Amino acid sequence: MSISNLLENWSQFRHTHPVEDKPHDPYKWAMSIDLDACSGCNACSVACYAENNLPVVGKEKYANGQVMHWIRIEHYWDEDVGEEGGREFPDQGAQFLPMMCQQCEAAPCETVCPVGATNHTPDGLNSQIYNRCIGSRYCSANCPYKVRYFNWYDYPSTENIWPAEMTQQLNPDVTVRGKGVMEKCTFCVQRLAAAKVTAKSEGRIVQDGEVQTACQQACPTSAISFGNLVDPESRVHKQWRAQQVELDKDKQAKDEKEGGTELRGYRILEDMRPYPSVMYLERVRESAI
Amino acid sequence: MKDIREDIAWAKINQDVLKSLENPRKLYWVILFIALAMLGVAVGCEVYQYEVGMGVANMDNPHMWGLYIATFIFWIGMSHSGTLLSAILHLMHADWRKPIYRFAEAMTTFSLLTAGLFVAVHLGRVWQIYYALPYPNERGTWPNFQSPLLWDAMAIFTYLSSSIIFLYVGMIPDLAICRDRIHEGWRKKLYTLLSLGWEGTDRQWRNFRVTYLTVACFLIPLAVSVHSIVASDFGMSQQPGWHITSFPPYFVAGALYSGCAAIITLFIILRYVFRFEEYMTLPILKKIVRLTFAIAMVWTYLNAVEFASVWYSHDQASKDVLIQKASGTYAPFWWAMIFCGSIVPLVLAFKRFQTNIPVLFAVSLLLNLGMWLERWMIVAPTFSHGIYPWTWDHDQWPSFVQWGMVFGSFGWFTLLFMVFCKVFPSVSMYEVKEMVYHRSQQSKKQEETGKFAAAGKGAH
Amino acid sequence: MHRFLRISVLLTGLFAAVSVYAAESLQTTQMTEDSLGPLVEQPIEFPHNRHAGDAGKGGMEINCMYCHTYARRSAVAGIPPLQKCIGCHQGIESVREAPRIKKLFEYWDAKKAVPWKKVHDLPDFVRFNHERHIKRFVEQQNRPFQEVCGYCHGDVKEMTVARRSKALSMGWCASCHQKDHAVVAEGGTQIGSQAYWYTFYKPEATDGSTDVLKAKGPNDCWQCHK
Amino acid sequence: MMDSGFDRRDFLKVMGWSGAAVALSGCGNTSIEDGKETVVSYVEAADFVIPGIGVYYNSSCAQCDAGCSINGKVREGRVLKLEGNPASGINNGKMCGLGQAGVQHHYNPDRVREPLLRNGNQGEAISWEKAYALIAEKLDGVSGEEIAFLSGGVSGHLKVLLGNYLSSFGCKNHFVYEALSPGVVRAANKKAYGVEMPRYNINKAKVVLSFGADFLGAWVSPVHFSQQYAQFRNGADGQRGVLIQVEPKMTLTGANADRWVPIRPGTEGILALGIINALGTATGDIAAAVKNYDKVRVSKETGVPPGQIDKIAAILKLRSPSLVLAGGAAEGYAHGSQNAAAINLLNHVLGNVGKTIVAPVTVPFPQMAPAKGNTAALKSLNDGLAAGNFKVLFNYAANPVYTAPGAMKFKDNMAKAEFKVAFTHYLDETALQADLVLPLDSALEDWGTQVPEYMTEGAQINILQPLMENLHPNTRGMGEILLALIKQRRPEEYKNYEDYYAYLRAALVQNKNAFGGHSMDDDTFWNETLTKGIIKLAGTTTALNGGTNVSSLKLPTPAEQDEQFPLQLIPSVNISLRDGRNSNQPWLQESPDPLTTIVWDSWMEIHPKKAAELGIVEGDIVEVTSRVGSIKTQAYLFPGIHPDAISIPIGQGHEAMGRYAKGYGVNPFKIIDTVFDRETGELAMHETRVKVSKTGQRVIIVKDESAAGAKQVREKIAGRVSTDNVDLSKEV
Repeated sequence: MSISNLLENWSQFRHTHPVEDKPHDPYKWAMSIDLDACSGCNACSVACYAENNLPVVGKEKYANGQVMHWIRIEHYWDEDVGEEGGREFPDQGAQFLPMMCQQCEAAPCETVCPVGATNHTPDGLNSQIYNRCIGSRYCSANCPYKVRYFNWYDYPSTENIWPAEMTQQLNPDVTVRGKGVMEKCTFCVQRLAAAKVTAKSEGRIVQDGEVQTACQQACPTSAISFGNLVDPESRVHKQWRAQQVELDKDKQAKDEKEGGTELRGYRILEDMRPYPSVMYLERVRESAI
Repeated sequence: MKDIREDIAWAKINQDVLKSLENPRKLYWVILFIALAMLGVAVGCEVYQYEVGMGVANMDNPHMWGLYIATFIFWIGMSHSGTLLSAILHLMHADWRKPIYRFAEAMTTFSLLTAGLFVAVHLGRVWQIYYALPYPNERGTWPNFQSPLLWDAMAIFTYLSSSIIFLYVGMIPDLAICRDRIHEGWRKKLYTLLSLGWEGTDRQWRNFRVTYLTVACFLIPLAVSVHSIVASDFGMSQQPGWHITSFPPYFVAGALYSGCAAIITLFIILRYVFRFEEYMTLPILKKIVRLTFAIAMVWTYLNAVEFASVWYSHDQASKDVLIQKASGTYAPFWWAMIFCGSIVPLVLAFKRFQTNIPVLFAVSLLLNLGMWLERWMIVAPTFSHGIYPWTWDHDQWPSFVQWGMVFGSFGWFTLLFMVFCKVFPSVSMYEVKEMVYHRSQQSKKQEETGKFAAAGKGAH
Repeated sequence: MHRFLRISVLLTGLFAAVSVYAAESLQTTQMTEDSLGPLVEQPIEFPHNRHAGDAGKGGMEINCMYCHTYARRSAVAGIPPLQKCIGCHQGIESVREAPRIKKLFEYWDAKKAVPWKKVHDLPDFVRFNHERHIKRFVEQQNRPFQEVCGYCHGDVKEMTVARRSKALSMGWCASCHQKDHAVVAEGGTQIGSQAYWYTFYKPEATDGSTDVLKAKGPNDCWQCHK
Repeated sequence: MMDSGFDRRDFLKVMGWSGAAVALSGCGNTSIEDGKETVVSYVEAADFVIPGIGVYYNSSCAQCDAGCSINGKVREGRVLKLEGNPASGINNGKMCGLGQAGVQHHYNPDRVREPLLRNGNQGEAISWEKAYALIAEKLDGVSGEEIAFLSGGVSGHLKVLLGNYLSSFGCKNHFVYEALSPGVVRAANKKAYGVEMPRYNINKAKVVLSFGADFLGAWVSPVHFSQQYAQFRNGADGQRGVLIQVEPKMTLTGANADRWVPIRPGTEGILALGIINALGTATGDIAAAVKNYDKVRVSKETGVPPGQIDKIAAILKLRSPSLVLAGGAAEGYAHGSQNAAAINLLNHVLGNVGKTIVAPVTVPFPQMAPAKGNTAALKSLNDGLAAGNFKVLFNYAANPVYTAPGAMKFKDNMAKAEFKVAFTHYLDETALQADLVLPLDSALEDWGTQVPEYMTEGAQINILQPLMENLHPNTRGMGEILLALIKQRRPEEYKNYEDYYAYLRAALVQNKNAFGGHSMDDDTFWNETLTKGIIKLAGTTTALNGGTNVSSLKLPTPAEQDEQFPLQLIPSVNISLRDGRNSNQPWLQESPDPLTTIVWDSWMEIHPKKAAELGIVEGDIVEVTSRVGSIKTQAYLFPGIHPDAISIPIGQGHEAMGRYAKGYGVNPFKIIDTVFDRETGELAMHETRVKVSKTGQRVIIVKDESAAGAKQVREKIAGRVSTDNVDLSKEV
């Protein structure tokens, strides 16, 4: 807390995204989600409720759009299904998409928070500090994905959300949020922290597969991969490289190529330049049938 | 017609204005009580919201902001006209402002106070509001200076304090008059305290003029910047319908617009209630009306600029929001805004309506409604129809808590204003005197030059 | 007019200077200042001074880690299980009849855990990790336990029941995290390669002459708040 | 990891005074506090118990019958989260949402906590001794034939004990009832392959043609199949597997298919024969049987375009091996067995038997093999009750008052039994009708063994063990209760077993050689077993030996349009709520249905075209009337359904079962016709015909889907690419 410290730390907090000259080292947590494997079963979402003390808001509040799922499964129909002159049936199925905080490298939410309750960590995560939050909700207003969830009510004290018995299930490593604060997917930061502590005490960095997010761990089709993008041995690193998706680009070189690409990795709303840390792999559909 | 009669006696001015400080009529109490009741509604809503959580306001994901922010902009906008009248016109030596600037400046201060409350009401954890203040603390943390919201807080706070200073400084000679004319009670003490030993010496007048001018100069950039910063709350985000470079001038124009409309409303009310016909004359009203008309046209133009720049851009999301505004669930409100903001002011173009008090009263109320709707139509449709289609939600309406708070804010404003009018002179006595003096001097001069000219003619 | 301007400029300048001074100076005061917490009444008035105190003052110089054994293995320091107290005390006949020991055995006979009160109770959204601090300062820097523990817990060996004596505020924590600490000191254990430090700041050999690697503590919010 | 089971129980204790207070005060305690809270401390602690660090125990999931193994995280004596046990061949460390919600079954605030004895309309808490005595008293003088025991699927030692208990008074009336069971498919498989449930190698197939088998959602062993599905998509040799789903209402599997083929309800068998015909590779009997099923006829009867039939036949011919599955949508008719037989025939014709359909392994202890639930059992029980044959009715893990078709009048018939005992976790609809309600331990507090019906390469016995101390002191495990009851009858035989734990340990340790514990002493074997949570066995393989007898294959031509009840009702199975036994777990209620994203309610799916005909828009409250009754629910326009069908999900509409289940949605079982499969006697779930009428009310549906109507509208959100434009071989 000093002026000089402020000026010094300013750049450290603000410019750890790779667009600037400060690459992440040794960790940059990232994810890749294979939509072809995702079956839309919701296991990830329930696992997230279990891991991160998410409140079940009930029908009335759900109706008001006040649900708190950090990871939601979206499903899309083709544009012409059910339209005038379009296909009568969705005969190529639905398209499922797990959507959670994309941990953007240049996160629109971070710059606008008046109190700096959401920051970029050196691991490339978009942190949300509950106790610092004053609830201006500017971050959510500015989030293109709308994956930030606000505590509209004081869920711990709301009837039937956590009856006495159910409080025993709450994960002690995750703060239970009171009313008036913003929250969102943390990439299970409590698990990352625990893994880093273990690794640090052994004098190494966290190895691939050593830490899993709750959604990844549950996913029955293993559609979600998570790991350290800096580590060349990690599955996520290999996947991103194979798909030629680069973290610090708002347009990938492969997309510029004539005749398109045979690679299916993409990031959502990439051209808005948030530099999201989640890569999706397009769903594949058989052309022979 | 003249802005003011040149032959009003100074003593009559004092008498007329001080009359407004006398014991109020019954109607005053009735209005005061209604205002209090309205405020009570808002307080009730806030207590409820504070206890239960922001959810009772019916906000949700994606409707993160609601009427609070819309009404906040409305009140901030309202404040601008006071500065326009008192500071900008002061510097431009438009002396017709003199009888009416005092209440306009009071309006500025009170609407800022109201707007500030909306910031607090909007916060999810208002009890932690001090986290947003940059002061040395035991946590060793600073607020985020990159956030437009923080600039906002700073700009409003600065503007509010400057406005209060400006209002107060401009009132000192009048307070001295009050002190001298009122002989007992708490008011005497109050005026004695506040008039700072004003004697009306030459030195005091000289210092007074310098101070007044300095604060006025200081206030103008503030007024412009405050609403530009409020505009940057929106313009600096990436949301469709907000991410528009013309937002700052658009907001400032809108602010002046709504402020002028509010001045017309209050002008008419004060003129009637305090019988200020001698000072708040129809020619002055006419000038304000014309000014309002001009600003209305500027606002309409900037609106058109905004639509055009969205329409001809490649930003499909912004276009969709615009289409949604015009044809979706918000369409009635949006078209009402266009009607109130751009069509209704056309009435003001006709000379015969420029001094027609009932028409003007109705028009000014409609303009204010239009400007409030404008703010709502900036905030809400963007949330309901954002970048990410999965979260579109066109059917989430503000709950009674939000409406109650908006409703109550008018009560709060009225309350402050009514109290102000009974405690402080709402027409600037010394400046009216100046005006009368200058005008009489001028007409004397004109008569003389007229005589001279006539004489000269005769000489030929 | 000039005088007026002069005064306002002067006032503004003065305000700015005071603010800067206040902001800058706070850091040093937080570092040294002791902030004594209230006396906490415990079910048994445990004499830390008898157990951990210097031999010269009648203490037994028991290592902190002997009882608070979880601290080096877990984020939580915990309280030793009752078993541990009894383990020693059933062999110590001399104080067997002392009222505190009698009370201790009452709990043991009832197989009831002693309801010790938390003394250093951080807010629930703060997650302090004992293990990391002990690894860092005891194992790597080879400092004595009592010094390392005492940094936050005060001079416990002089107390009976523990009493908070440091501010434990966020600024107080941060002020230490902002300091350069040697990565390894003489006699300390080198753990792993240097990659280990890169998490937050790469250690820098501060001045060429000493060649000692130094690093700051982490300063990212999620380190402690999650 | 642990010394012995008894010591371990101590460590399961919840430590500290209130674990709850520790976790919940989240944002309450906002500044330094001295001396307000109490520290979590122990009297005695094992070395591995460290405050702040989780301990993991392996056990088994009891949320459905798939038999996944779980790994429970326990902190300070409280179970926090369940993960999959990577050692299990069934779920390989993965978990579905339903399984995750197992902790909410355990911590559910609506669990029964005391034995309750009916006193008028009230339940009166009584002691266990009294309850046991009461059962003994009521059984006294009642003959074995007059006693009926209704249960859901049971397996393992519990089944052994239950069998012994029933035989102790000569009762043969054990009705094993599961509301949703592949009973018809089992029978058809038995005929076609010689086993009820062969092992399906989805991962080895290049084409999967599924007739309404929702294997990614709720069919047989979804977590296992999901993993196979992921491998199938990657392709064993680089060629991505193709999934074709034929069904009238899109299931989760259908939504993931390369081609979803809407078919006229009930004509699945015809299409299967049509495909055999189009393949043209069949010979002999089969060729003769399908010769009339030419494209034109099949297309006319099923509504599947001829081109589509050709395409399916072509790809099946081209890519081998394939796999054809018959599932819930095909079997739910009076001719369900015929449908399933026709579909299984396709596997024979394609030569898949032995390649993608292989012989299953079973546990070499037939007495522990699962008693498979079906719906035929419900019918015979109901008939018996209606006839007044049963004086005493026991009910365990089934809720027939809720799941029996309304026309069966099960509730009324149940009242004819004089003494009804319910072993239950919650006061569900059936328990409310009981005279004596005995509260059970949750699956996370109880001991037990499980033998899954569907197993992978190796056989396994799953171990259930407590992850924490009993949440409520007065609940007991089902095994514990059965042991106590059997001690009433045969005290001599069971006197050595102090409790069910001792029984289980003895039973397993006795056979340790069979479980691969030759070289270990008893304690080591037992500790190993508990540590692993699974006993893996070589198992015995039952060879496939079915036939392709087509003589009995008779598929009815689809019925003419029914004027009065023009629509077919499809009671759909929701991935998380299944048959409604887990509806009181709030995570599942709030977990949106993947296809409609509706939560906390029921709905009626109707095709937009049909809806436009009927003038129905989304949110209209409609009345769905069948011959036996009517229910009201909200309409949802869903393109993935045949226009001649509507669909209402099962699992909602509870009239009891606690705060999270009661009063949400409607129960389609209420209006299901009591039509049965002609061969197996299984309830034909899809045979109900209904009409839909508007009530004039309209609501806004509570769902996650937005006003954009599940369209991406502008930019690419969820991408999709055709196999022509992608090269999967380069992927990591």
